[in-house]
Amino acid sequence: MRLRLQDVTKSFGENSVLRGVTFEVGPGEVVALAGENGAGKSTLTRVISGAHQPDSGQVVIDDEPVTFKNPQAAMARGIEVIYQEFRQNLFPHLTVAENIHVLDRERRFGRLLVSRQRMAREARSALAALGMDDIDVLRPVGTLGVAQQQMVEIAKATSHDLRLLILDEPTAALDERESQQLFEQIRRLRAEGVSIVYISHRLDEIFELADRIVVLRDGLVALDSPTASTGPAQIVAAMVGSTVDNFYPKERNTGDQVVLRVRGAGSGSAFQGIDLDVRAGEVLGVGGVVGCGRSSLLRALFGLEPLTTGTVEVDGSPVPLRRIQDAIDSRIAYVTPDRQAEGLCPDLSVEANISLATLRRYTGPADLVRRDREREACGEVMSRLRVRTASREAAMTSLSGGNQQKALFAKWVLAGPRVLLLDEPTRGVDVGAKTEIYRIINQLTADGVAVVLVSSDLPELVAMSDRAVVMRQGRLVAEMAGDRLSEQSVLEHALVGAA
Amino acid sequence: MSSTLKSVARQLRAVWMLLLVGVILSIASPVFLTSTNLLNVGLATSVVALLAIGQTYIIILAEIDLSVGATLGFSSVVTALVLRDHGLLPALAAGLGVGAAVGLVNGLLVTRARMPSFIATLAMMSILSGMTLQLTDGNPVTIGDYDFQGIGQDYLAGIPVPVWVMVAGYAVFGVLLARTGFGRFVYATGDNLEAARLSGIRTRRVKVLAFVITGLLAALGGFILTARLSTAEPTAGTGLELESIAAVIIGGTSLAGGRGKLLGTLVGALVLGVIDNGMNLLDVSPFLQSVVKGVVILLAVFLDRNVDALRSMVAWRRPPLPSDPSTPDAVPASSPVPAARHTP
Amino acid sequence: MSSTLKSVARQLRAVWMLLLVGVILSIASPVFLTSTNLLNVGLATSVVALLAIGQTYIIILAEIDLSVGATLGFSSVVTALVLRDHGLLPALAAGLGVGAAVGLVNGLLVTRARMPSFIATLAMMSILSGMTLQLTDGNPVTIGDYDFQGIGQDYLAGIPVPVWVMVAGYAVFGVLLARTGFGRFVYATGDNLEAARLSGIRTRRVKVLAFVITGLLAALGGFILTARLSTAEPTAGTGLELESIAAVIIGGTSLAGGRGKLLGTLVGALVLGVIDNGMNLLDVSPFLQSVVKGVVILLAVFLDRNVDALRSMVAWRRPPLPSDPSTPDAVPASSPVPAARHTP
Amino acid sequence: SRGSQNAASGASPGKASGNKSATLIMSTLNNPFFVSVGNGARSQAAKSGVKLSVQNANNSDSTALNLATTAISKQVGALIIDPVSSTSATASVKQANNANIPVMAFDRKPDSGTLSSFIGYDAIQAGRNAADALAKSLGEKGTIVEIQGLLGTNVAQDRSKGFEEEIATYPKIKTVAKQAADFDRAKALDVMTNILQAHPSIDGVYAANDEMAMGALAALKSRSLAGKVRLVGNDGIADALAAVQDGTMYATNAESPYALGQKVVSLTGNVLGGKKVAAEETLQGKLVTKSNVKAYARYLVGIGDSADVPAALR
Ligand SMILES: Nc1ncnc2c1ncn2[C@@H]1O[C@H](COP(=O)(O)OP(=O)(O)OP(=O)(O)O)[C@@H](O)[C@H]1O
Ligand SMILES: Nc1ncnc2c1ncn2[C@@H]1O[C@H](COP(=O)(O)OP(=O)(O)OP(=O)(O)O)[C@@H](O)[C@H]1O
Ligand SMILES: [Mg+2]
Ligand SMILES: [Mg+2]
Repeated sequence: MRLRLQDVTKSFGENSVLRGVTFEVGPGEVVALAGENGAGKSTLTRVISGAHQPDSGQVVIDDEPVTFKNPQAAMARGIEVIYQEFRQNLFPHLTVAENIHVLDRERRFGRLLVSRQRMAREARSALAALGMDDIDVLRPVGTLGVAQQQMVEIAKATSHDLRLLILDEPTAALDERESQQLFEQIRRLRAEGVSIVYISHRLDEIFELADRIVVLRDGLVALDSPTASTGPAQIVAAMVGSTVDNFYPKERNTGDQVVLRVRGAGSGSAFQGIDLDVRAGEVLGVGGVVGCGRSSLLRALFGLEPLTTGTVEVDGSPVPLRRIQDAIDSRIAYVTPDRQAEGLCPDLSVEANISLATLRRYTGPADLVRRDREREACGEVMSRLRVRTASREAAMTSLSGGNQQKALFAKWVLAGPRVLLLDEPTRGVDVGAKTEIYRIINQLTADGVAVVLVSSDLPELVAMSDRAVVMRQGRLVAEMAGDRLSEQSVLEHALVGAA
Repeated sequence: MSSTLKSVARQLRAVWMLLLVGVILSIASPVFLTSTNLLNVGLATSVVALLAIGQTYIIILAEIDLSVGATLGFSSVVTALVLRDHGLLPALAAGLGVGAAVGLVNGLLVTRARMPSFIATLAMMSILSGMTLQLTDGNPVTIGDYDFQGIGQDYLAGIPVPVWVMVAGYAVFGVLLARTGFGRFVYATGDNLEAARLSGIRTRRVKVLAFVITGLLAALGGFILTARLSTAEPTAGTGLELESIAAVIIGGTSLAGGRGKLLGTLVGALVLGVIDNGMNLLDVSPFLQSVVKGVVILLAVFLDRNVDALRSMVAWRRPPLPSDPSTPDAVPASSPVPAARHTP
Repeated sequence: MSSTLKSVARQLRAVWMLLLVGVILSIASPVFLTSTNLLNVGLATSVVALLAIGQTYIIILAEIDLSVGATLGFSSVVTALVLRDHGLLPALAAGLGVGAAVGLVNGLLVTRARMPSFIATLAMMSILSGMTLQLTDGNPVTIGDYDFQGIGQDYLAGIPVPVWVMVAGYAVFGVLLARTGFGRFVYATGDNLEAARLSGIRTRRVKVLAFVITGLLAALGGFILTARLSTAEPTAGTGLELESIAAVIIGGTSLAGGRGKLLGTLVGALVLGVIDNGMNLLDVSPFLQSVVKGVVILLAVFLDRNVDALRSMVAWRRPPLPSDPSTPDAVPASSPVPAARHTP
Repeated sequence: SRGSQNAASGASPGKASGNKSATLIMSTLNNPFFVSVGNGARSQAAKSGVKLSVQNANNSDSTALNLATTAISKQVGALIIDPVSSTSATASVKQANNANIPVMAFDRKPDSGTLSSFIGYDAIQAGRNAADALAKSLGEKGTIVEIQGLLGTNVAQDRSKGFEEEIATYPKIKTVAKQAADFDRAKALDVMTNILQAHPSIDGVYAANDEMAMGALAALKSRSLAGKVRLVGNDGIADALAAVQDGTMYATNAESPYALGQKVVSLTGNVLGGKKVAAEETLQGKLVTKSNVKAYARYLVGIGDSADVPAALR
């Protein structure tokens, strides 16, 4: 399929998101789409898929202008989309098989009554094609891990007659190994002549996969050039309008004093026998593949999951960790990997979100909130972290993804933690905003905060950690620092024996 | 455990509750387990059970219909009036037509006018009950037609027609929900509206259709009630909305949508019917009856929820909410869809 | 537009509806705009308005309380019985105690026993109405105490005491909700339970407290009703649960939780009170009254929803659901929390 | 005194102002009995030249009070109330007293306050009459069932009280079941069906209103017990008269609602015209059995209430 966008515009109210986008995707071509948070990539995706209608301009398929009234119309032409919030695009209580074949446009499983066996069989073979034969197709999708869910989503998209596939940040939830599996599939599809639009904030992936790179900026195409003749700096410049000379502005602030000490920590089958020492001002990275137990470890350190064995100390005093309150009392802060589901209150104002964990500091007599103090504290931390918002009273929803992430950070920075647990702190965040988040981490470590960083973004993990440990199947298997800390070594330790 | 097994286990819990109540009653009253009495339970349950079919569809869609009782009353009266003047077939057509029309309006209010179903159907309930009274001036409409009465009073193979209708309703709509593409759309739309839409499901149409089905079943329930009483009462159906919702929830369907089985609803309706029947048989003080009923409902749902928690604690999957188990699927909860839009 | 401005605009919509109905009525009936009549509206609204305060807290928490009416009835009867035997203060204490206890049980059922609030409070309603009848044998309890009657019948500065109580209730609980830490926790918990919990908020405690407040206010409403009637009726409060929920929703609070203002609820309750009053003044046929009421509710909520859509279409923020506008915050919708827990 | 600050105070009574308007507050209109009261009242209002407004309290004490308050501020000539309960109506009566608006009450007598007149059927007596009729028809012995109305409402309580007190005077009659069916036909059908399971060989049934009696009758019919089991109801609605006529129901304690409505409004007309009326008028229900059902039907037609006469008796 040859897809051409011709002067596509789309605005939401006064917000002109797309202001005349023109580019083309040829048959069997992989086009990477990049741009800052809020640049309009997902919106463009939705315009192509019929979920939104363009205000003006045209979507042209094989030289024929088309108008898709709804996603079904686009699907009928062989256009499939893996949306950014992919979990939002699955049905947690339906089985894997039902998810993959939810629409069954062709009524392959019976005109009237559905044959569940046939549906399961086809689902199994669709997954097998993706190298995921270990997924039980009769399980509800909600019980699968994130990566498996992502694979189901991909199987769902590829189980149809496919001519154009759009993937919107498909690897945000995947680890290195699974990303590679996905890339293999993409290459296979490309070989079959399927056109592919690939959206990502990870430049290394873009260079690995794409034939051509399109950068969106201020609603226009800022760059459209073959990958071969393009460098990272060029892309970033096109994205943010200026050059970023240092993606990872790492500062080393490690002190001597051990702030967080974990001994023999274990929680059911999720992880066992974990010993950690994190010093003041140190960033300890935790590497590992999906399901290795590192998220569970962080949740347990915050009192969210029971610690069945082991002890935790902060600044030398033991922390009971029976509930969240214990962790907060010991000045442990936890930035959750999923800011929508468990990080932020969407309808509350930015300010109320930021002060939520520390509200008790601003309440006076009769529990009344001293708004002046609250405003002062929030204002300070917001400007320190450069949270950009129209107004501090605006609802959290109105912020772009990167700024929401910074607001989430701000909430915990305000708490003045001794220990900061970060799980995927830059998931879905654009290059510019990422750099800002790294600067925040630097500021905190300069103040002597001990940071534990979990990230599936390997370059980030390697660049931002002073020291890293690797987990495999719930256990610590390696520790590395200095020159020994590299993407390659983390990956090796994470993967040995797995797959 | 496979999803099928689990869902059977879920239904089994309601069945256990039914068995428990049943066993207690058969010990307490020698009459309880007689076939006539059991048929009576079926007869008494039939109307609520029919309403609860539609309500199950609606609740799986993460909506609610508070107007089913009033729809039943309104369509009953229309049926009776048309029956008096124009005969049986026009009457049945008119009744079903009214039910479908009410369902259509409900569906459009919810999907097109973007109103929460709770308030839309609450208002509809108020409107319909007023119209019913207006239509009849508050008087019941007597039914003389023997054929029509047969819908409520005849027996087929020793089993009352309403019980047959109920069984047929559950069979047809059970298969529709569990085995057809439309049924899968219902689950998918209720489970994740935005995803359903993006998958190409016409979610608004699915919802409207479910409301229409609910209206039709309310009309059908109205036929049975009217035929049993040989009269259409303008107040018929009052309170059946909550009764039908209770049946659905006792049957294990979650108010959060996306989950539930029709068989569970039938069991839920029977639990309620058996409680009523048992209390009458045992001549429980009328004052205490509503207390007993409330307690049994609490117990049934409590068991349902906590067997869930227990099971998932020992199973491979994470418990619904490890440390704050407050109402994992309480009504109403903010939907994942608004959440989706928070991230550009 | 700031969030405060937005919320005022939201309330203003309910106010507009109130004004609209008010203007129509003052043209149609010369009596409507007299101060006595307006005070009558206040008097007639006071009980529902008090119940709706608690209901607002509950709905902002994304829960629902169907037992408020029955709680009112039960605590009224207890109050009257204690009043007869032990005097005023013990009676007030007993009434409030009962209200608080019912709220506590509701709260625990929802947070600890993990029951959906819809069914837990529905069962509670059944239990309480039975207990009320049991307690009094179905008979009303007459109030002889003049001081107590004063709560419902006295005037202060020309304004009936119930209106003062209502105003005071809205002032106190309005400040509690809008200005205190607890109020903030209520919004946060209703908006995103998991995020609130992870911010260290004791979400279960917040919910339990809100249910207790609701119970206390139901008891207070019971005092007023009982004092106005000089008798505690065992059937008092029936139906007020739906009326109070309607007031909350008309007032612009979303059933999805996390949003809403108490002032809106007051306006919502007044809209309902004014409609009732106006229809009586204009001598609308009793049967048509419920039709008119339903239509006005539909209209009020329809305007509310669609002004919303309109506004956000021209504003900077995303509309609830751009292309499939079916029930952006319908009850019940699956919550983001269950979704969250599926992610390891 | 309480409520005296109600601004309606000082309003002149209807007779002085020539105000011939009246507001009738019905306890409910969701029930044919009360609908018929309203019809009787309206027909009489036309005759007596009273401008009548009929309101529905929906069985809610507080709605009734609010309606009364509204009517008083409208300064109606007279207020007619059909109390939801005799205790709660007191508040309305006193408010009207304070505003010098004449109040009439019917059906249930408010516990206190000054009434211009009270007209009513005696609910306790109705229960007694039914008990006597049922006992007599059974030869003063046998097993019976009582089906109560909506518990907590005045009529249900009073009819039940009268019935139980009176039936207790027949030692050989045993009440084997006592269940409530909320004055609702459909509920009565299910309740009676269930009771017949536990007690298949009862001799008599008392239903506190005819709606429930009709429900019970449907249950009896399905067991072929109609006519065999003596069924006594209350009110005298058309369906019940027809059932009495065809022998499936033994008797109903008929309290012509239409006549009641007429009577109330004609007395109101007198009050508004400044005429003196009796302070209290208790209407007695008429026990209608097969022997006098035709005569009763003729009486109803005579007063203009053919709507409440079944076709078979017209
Ligand atoms: N409470 C729990 N009960 C049962 N199993 C659990 C629980 N918590 C975690 N697990 C399981 O333990 C394993 C480790 O999960 P965890 O979330 O820590 O992995 P992860 O490496 O951080 O993965 P990801 O990169 O996807 O976040 C997973 O298989 C998960 O399903
Ligand atoms: N339905 C909508 N209504 C209103 N505004 C919207 C809507 N969808 C997107 N926007 C706005 O359009 C802009 C672009 O959003 P979009 O999701 O397309 O960005 P993106 O490039 O995908 O960003 P990210 O990298 O964070 O995913 C944002 O400012 C967003 O707030
Ligand atoms: Mg995007
Ligand atoms: Mg993780």
